[in-house]
Amino acid sequence: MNVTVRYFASMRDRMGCADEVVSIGGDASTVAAVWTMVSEGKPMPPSTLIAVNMSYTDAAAVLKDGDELAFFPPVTGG
Amino acid sequence: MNVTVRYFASMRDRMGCADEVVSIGGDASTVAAVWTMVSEGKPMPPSTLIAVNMSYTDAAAVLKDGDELAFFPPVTGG
Amino acid sequence: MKVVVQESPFEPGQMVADYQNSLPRGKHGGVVTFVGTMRDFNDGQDVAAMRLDYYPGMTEKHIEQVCEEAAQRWDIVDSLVVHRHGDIYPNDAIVLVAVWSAHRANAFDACRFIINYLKERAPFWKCETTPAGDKRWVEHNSRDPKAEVAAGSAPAKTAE
Amino acid sequence: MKVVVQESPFEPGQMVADYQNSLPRGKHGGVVTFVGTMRDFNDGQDVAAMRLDYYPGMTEKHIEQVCEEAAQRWDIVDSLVVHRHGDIYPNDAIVLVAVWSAHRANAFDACRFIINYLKERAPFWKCETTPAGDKRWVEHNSRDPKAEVAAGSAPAKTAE
Repeated sequence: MNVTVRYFASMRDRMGCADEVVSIGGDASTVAAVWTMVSEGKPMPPSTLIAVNMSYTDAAAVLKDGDELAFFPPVTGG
Repeated sequence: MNVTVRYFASMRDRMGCADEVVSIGGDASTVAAVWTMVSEGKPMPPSTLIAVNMSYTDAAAVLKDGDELAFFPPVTGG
Repeated sequence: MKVVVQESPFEPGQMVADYQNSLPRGKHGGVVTFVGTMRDFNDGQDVAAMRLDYYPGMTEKHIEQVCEEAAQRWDIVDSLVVHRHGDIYPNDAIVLVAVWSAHRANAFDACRFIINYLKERAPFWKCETTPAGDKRWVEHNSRDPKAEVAAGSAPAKTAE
Repeated sequence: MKVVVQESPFEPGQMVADYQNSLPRGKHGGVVTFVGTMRDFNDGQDVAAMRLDYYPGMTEKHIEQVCEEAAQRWDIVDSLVVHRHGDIYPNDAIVLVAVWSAHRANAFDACRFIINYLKERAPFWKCETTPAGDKRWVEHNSRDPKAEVAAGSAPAKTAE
């Protein structure tokens, strides 16, 4: 299955790209497993926020084919 | 001594004038005494507000020559 | 700090923008404003027009006192109050309260304090005209349930 | 209810007046607004300019959710949020929150709720540029000490 992964703000600087498509064997994967793939095993920075299909979730969330996953630092709008 | 008495809003309608100068024998008088004079002994309407020289006060306040006394109903600005 | 009581209609956004242009630039983080607008109904009855009487001198003095008290209680940059008197029609702005501060919590608290105490203390009286032409004095303002009751600072009530 | 995220500068008073003209006339008693303005300093350092990134789609969705939640909690007539993205300079308006209601207490509460939760939930990120040209990401927003901590409604923190 394929998942689009998006990075914002300092997470984009850290990962070196704005987004990428990740191919995963099998029908399901967790956010944590995708993070391990894209980060090559580095720990997730503390207070990273996670969204799947534009809703906030956590690293245990299960992904399905076609999902849009995003990693970003605490928000600073307003 | 002379005191200027001012009336506002429904109090002005009730008293039939916007202001009047009241002459009082002696050097001091209370707000309550002036009310009795100007109202010809009628009771003061409940929740009447009183100001002397544009500061809120009460019926026991003592007046001096030249003071500006005002009687008016609860305020409804804003 | 600026307090204006005026007869002519005003555009609240323009008043805020003009006053803000007179403030040091880039120092405040935000502004909270309240604008009270004339409704076309009150206490279940239609209202066609309104006359707002005031006590020249005492009214401005009490609004200024409320603004000064707000500036003592909260860390704010500046405040502006504009209030109409005279003839007012539905949808007209009656009152504008604007408070600038570095941190928004202070501006929210101070703006709410100023409008609540202005409504309690500043001598204004509304006389409404119904569509049929009947006039009636508005007897009391609605209260903000979160307004503090500050002993000694509200207008003295003359208990009969 | 209207939520706009736009790159171009805006005049808050004009946005409020234009939106208010689209509302039923004479029905609301007042409007409370908050306008957040770019300061020329932050955390003790001078700031010359700022870039505001956002997550198109997710940002608007979360602001709309906050406005809907406010409309469920308080009896309000309508709300408007305008938020900039892109390049911003000192004294520019960054965000406008306006809430109309029949009774002012509801507009104050709802406006404060919307700006507090927008700052907690809506995906925006500020990147500041110092006068020397250095860029730095702002790491966190200041909090309103009166903001409620709503369990389950704030963004999930991924404790690592």
